[in-house]
Amino acid sequence: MKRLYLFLGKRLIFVIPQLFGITLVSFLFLQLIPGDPAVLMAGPFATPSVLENLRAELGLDKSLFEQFLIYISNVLRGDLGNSWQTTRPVAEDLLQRFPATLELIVLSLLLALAIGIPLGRAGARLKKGVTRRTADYYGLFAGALPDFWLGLVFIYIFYTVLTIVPAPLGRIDFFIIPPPSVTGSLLIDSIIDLNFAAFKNAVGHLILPVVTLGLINAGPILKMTQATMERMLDEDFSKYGALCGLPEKVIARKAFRNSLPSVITIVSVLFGFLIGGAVLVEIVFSWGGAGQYAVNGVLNADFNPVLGFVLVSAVFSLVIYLIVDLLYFYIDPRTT
Amino acid sequence: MTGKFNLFFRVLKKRPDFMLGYIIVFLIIIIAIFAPLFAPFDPIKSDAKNYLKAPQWPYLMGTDATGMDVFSRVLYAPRVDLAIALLGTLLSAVLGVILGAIAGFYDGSGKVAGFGSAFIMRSADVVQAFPVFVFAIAVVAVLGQSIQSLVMAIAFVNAPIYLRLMRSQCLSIRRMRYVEAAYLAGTSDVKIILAHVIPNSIAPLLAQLSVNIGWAILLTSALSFIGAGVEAPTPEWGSMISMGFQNIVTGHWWPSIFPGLALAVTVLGFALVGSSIEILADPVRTRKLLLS
Amino acid sequence: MHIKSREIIALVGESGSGKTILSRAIMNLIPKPGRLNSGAVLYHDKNLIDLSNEELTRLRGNRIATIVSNPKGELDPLETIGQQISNVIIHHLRITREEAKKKAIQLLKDVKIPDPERRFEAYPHELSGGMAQRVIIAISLACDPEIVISDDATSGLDVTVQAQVLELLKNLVLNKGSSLIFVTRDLGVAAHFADRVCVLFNGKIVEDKSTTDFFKGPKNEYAKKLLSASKFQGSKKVNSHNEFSTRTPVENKGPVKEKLLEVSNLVKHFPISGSSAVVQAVNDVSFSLSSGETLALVGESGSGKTTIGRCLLGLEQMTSGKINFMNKKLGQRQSFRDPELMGKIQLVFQEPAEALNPKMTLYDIVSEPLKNLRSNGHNLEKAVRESIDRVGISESDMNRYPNEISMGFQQRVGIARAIVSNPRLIILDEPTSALDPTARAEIMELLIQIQKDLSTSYLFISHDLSAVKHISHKVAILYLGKIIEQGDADRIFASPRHPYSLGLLSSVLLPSTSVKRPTSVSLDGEIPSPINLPSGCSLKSRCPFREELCEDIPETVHLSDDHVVHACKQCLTKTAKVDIMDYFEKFEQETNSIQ
Amino acid sequence: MKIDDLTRRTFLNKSIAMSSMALVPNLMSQAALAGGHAGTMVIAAPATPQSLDCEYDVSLGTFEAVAALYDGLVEFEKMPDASVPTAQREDTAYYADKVGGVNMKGKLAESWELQPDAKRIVFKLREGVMSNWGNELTAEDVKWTWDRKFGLAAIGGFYTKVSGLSRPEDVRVEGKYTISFNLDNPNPLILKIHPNLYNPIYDSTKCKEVATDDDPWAKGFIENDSAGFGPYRLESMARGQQAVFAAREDYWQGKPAIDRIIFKEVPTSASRVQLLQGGAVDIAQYLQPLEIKGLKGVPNVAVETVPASFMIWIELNAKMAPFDNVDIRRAMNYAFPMEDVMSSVYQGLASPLDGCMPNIYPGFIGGSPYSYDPAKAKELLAKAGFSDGFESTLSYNAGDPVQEPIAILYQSALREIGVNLNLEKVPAGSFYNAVSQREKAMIFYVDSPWCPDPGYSMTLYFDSESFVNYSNYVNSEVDGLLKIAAETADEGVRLDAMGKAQEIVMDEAPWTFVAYPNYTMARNSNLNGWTYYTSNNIRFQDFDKS
Repeated sequence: MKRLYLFLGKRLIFVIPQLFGITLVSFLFLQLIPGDPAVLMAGPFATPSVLENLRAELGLDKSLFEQFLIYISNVLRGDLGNSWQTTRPVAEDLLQRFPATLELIVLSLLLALAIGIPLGRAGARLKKGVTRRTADYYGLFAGALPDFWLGLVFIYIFYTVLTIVPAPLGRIDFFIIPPPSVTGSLLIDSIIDLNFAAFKNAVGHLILPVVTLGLINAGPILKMTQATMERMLDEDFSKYGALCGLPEKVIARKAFRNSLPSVITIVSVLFGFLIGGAVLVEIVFSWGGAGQYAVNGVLNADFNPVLGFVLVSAVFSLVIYLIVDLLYFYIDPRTT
Repeated sequence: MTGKFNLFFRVLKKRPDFMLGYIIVFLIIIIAIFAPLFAPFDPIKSDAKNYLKAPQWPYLMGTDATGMDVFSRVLYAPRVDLAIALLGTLLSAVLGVILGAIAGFYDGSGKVAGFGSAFIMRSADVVQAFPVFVFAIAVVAVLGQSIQSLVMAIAFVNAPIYLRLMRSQCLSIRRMRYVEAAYLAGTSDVKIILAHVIPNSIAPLLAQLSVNIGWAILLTSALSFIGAGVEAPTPEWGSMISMGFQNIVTGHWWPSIFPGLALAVTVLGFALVGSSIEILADPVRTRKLLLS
Repeated sequence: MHIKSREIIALVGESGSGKTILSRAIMNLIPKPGRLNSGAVLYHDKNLIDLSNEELTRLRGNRIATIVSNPKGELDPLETIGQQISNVIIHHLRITREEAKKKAIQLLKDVKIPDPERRFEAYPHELSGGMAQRVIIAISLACDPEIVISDDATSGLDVTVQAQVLELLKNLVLNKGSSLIFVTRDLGVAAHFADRVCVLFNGKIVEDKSTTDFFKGPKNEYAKKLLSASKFQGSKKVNSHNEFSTRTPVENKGPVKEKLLEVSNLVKHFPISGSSAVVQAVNDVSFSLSSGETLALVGESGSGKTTIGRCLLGLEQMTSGKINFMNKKLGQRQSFRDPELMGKIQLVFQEPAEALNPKMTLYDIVSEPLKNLRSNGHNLEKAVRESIDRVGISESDMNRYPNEISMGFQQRVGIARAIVSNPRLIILDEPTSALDPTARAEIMELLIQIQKDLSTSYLFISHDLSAVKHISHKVAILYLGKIIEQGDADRIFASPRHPYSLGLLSSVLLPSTSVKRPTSVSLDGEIPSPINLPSGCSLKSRCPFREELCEDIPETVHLSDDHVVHACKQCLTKTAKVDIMDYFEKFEQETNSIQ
Repeated sequence: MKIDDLTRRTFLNKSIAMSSMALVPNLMSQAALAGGHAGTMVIAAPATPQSLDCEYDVSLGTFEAVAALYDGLVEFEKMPDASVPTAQREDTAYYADKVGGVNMKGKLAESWELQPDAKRIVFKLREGVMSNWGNELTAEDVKWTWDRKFGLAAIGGFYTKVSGLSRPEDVRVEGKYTISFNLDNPNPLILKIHPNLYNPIYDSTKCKEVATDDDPWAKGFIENDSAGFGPYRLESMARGQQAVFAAREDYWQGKPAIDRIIFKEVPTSASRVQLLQGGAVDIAQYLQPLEIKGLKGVPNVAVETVPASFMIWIELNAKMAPFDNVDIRRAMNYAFPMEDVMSSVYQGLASPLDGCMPNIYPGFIGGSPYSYDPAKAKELLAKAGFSDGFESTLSYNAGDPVQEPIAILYQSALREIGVNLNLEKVPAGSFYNAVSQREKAMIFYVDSPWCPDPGYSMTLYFDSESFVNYSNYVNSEVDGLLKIAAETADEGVRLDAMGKAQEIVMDEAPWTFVAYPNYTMARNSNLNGWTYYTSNNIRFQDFDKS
């Protein structure tokens, strides 16, 4: 147990400066984006004095450094500022949008794992045959497809032509009463609420985006599983297992266990990427997620949402990496 | 050298799909260069009388909402996409290799150089901690929407990949005995990097490069798709998909499906070439493939 | 080839001779894409080649077990060793996990792993190489197999540990009534442990004789060559190198004993990150070297010998101490940018492949040290050609790449690069230990010839005692970062005084059946971790002479002008009575008589 | 004044929109749904209001909300639309025989007296009108409303100026229910300005209650809540998602027919179409021409299209070469492929912009001198010394789906006369900013003057002092004519002057004239009562369901 605490402590010490660095860099970086928030906020009718007041209100008249200090001290109090576009506190906006993105990403990655791991395992164990070919080509094809386009193709086929899925318009039809928000995940919340109509509807909305992201992200998971496991099967301990007369199944299981750290790593990398990268699919399905919120912020010189998003997703990534490290820790006794 | 060519062809023979990859890449480049010869229409000439025509003669892939010929635009698009992706990736590789070599070579050395190395790595950490996509858009937003900005965005986003690759190469190569031998012979750091580190890192770099180009094409089109990329009506796959996005629910699928298809095929081509180089760069895997 | 029950045979051959393939063929487990084309492996009249996969799986590890080299890589890093032993037992014997655990602990006890109950829960990375090898042996004996194949099982271990493990293995196998096949390239192993020797060459068995007959004189040409190469390792009086026995440094033109290199009180500690403890790799080491002379640094892995070399070169920053070379200070990484020192010290490495840049031609590799010396083009080419010629590489090969030539030749290129800048000192860091016996003999010969021609000094770092005996004038034996005995080479080999030196020398497996290894002075266990050095005598846990409470503090004793030992008095009196001289001497005599 | 659909937070159309539906629980209460669709009207809008304070906010949806939450003093009489019999529209024609020349009826004001010199107007307020907070309407409320305009001097400043008020004291409380506006100079807009949605009356009792020293004009409150005398009250608002309005039982005209309005943000127009087709919403706002075309013939959906006060044009920046040359500006108009734009981009749902003010307003003089004529354009280029053409950049709003295709068609057409046009896409969020900075050579603009008056309309865009004059157009003669229109009560003189001004402007072409897009109502066919307003938004109280 002591080993675990030591390990966690060491990791956490690195987290704080990292978060600070990310915040500082994004803060400075965003200042470079042309566009005066005060002008945008006040609209074209604002007089200079109104603008000045607004700038003072927003702290824009202070030096960059002071602005940053103010921002940081606000962040420490949980205040991420307001978005001039939604005129709401960014923290509140993110609290609504992050669960939407997370629900999408988590389900997509689960699907990707469900496709990638068995195929990858099979691909690594087999030297020839249809499964092996499928595994080989799946990785290549999945990596080549633009996810936003695949989403459109799915919409065309399943919505426009076959009309078997709900319109690609967000997470739930809005004549359905959404369940009270507990976790932010519609699926979980509707189960808690025992609202099965909402559950069914949310599932219907999730299918296409989840399949889109799942199919594409299964590619890297498959590749990683296959490559690492193949390498592990080539390792001495696998050969030694054969020499000891252990059956192929047992050896494959050992090899897979030894590949797990790489598989976990790629999943965490995908997760980190998707927090912002799912935005394309979110756009296609009008998902209203966090990525969309941030991208919109960048395009419209609305900086607080972007900063807030970067910060929250950095924290998320760090949490994920921490979880990954813990998983390593439990899988691999060598970790210190 | 002939030995290498020989090996190359033997690998292609074993994996005909790699051959397909090279053919795709070759064709795309030819199409990009000679687009004016192949394209039946001016790619940015709108024809209000023939908007949203389904694929039919003479519009092989139909026309879009402003009556531009989708086929001609699909043919012209790699000019922009490939140029941006290639330039961006090359720039990121150059940037990454230089910084990575410094970071790797001086890692853990106590003095200024060691500090510089640590600084480079921490900067890379921060860049990579940004959500890739948001970061790329922010770069475009800072630099203004233009092809140069896209190139820079791709370069910035990818540079850490090369930096890390180069650094790990450097870390392992600088412990190689031949580098120590070079030290004893009084060879300078720069010469060691040039003569020993870089030549031995070329293969993995090349493999990374070819894989990355496909990825950079995807990123370019993704940025254009959300409107932070190439300006309309410049023919570019992502912006074509974006322009046709509105029409898909009303059943006009062709303005966005065809460019997406072209995009996918191109990226697939680069991916295939990339995996062939990945294999060729690794003698163990090459041998395994040839023996299988 | 055949093997009877309770027989021990040695399958001897150099790399590429097919010995491992043959050993795998016995189990019908040929690495892909190889295939067994024809032939039969008969086991109890069953042809293993014809058996189904399931039947084979049942045999493997059960009736026929294999012990492999690289024991740490062979164990699954994510499972405790107890689980791994149990798995094999459960799989073959179909008994409960509880019973399997009991049996596994017994096995661990059998292979002399201390505290087996606790070790049962250990992970492979927590074990030393020797321990891991014992675990592998335990696994192989788990199901009381009829045949045990040891595939180069001890080649990665230190000599002291190698001797222990082989001894243990032999005893265990004989106790269980199994047969044992040693697959090895070391004739010493064959000589000391096998009943019968089979020599493999190019995939064929070219000699198959009882061990005694074989060492008396093989028939086959290749076998002869192999034997003589191995013996050459063990003796210096083979061939015509007799002049070396005079031990006068060659071409010592300057004043006698001109000190070329002087190392005094060298200390190197590696801090352990996140802890105040340090690894005391080198602890107050002093020695000197004159031109034209060879000093050997000898010790087990972890004794600090390589670290000393690296400190000399400035590749590691020493913690304290002084290094003088040609009256200049050394020890900084930048030292060799000094034009006067540039190229004056060179290095030949253990792994020839790693020592050569795979992207450079042989010519470029060899010429690299000269490029910084700003020699003009013509001189440069001449010098390069000369040294390439000297190491026996033909000029037509100059434009080839390192991966196109054999390991032995790669090592020659390394040597050519080392001598091209006309160095005063070459550090030879285990230059032969990765090579096969024949290549090893050739390289040794080459090194001796070069020293004769160029009067270069050598600092020879090795744990290969027979090679050391062959080449060096002076020997320093290191244990846990300290020199415990140093002096004239012949004297130390003839009458070592430190208990450790005795143990070390006695563990060498000389390729002869007629000389008896003095096993009474063998060392127990393995080198302790240099982090927590035992107080007092650092050898007290392993000393063959130890008594219940050995708390004596060692001191430095000058036995003669050229023989210094760092040991406790009590030990010295005991070791004075032991004479292992005949082990090496008899071997030399025997070798000479054959010649 | 201006105010249109496309504002700073406009259609964040396709993609980059901030939609996130149904995340906040219980926005639609169980009751709303239990009541079924009969008592509820769901509107799919491109955006929910950013703020409810029209002093500052000009965002989409703000004025739907303002019109529902507040009432003004007066309103125009309605009449059936000439082309679409199912629709009503305001009667904005000039009536020489009526007070102020307009056909109006009272709203919060029961009656009014306008002095003939147009320097004073007195409103007599309705008695017993209650706000949603239960406070009775008095003259103080009107006074406070206008004092607020003076106090905050944002958009209200424009209104005080345009209606000729110089100081807060010009608005006087004459009795509990009587209020007067007193001007220094005659002002023809003195009555016409009051139906404007920018001039709703606030419940000053409530507002003063919530005002603080920092916020004397209750900005924070009005932004998020309402204190008015209108037919609905705000039930809830989640920006980016939806706003819910509930009908007021105690509304002075009686409870509106539809109990509850759900104003839902659906950023993608294609999505709004889908929702309407599926019956999930009753109204889908702001659809694209192709989508509107596709809706015709869909069962249960009714589509009505009427001429509107919208105008879209391209500002030709007269301060930047070569658009400082009037011939170049004319050439740009001759090179504009008007027919192609009408047929392919607008699908016939617009008419060519053949004037410089809305063609449905009184005083409009039609007849553009321009038509697509590349030869003439080339000739004019040569005359201006640009026979080899030139290069310029056209900026367009990423959020407005028609601008990109128009730009592309224009680009193609211009290439034929040797003009190389680059296109620059400006994010919806900063588009207004780009326009108002007046530093783009060519930029699209969409607007509609909200007062059906030629003087008002023309002043906005062509007065050299006007802050909405985004093309930097300066013509002293036009300035003079506009001054006449602003300060004369004599409608005849005004119309003459404005006719002249229109002729000059058309000739000097400060814009590339594009289109009058129609206003289209796409609704569930069981929804009745739609009225077109020149403010181009819907008023919930007009509707009922059959």
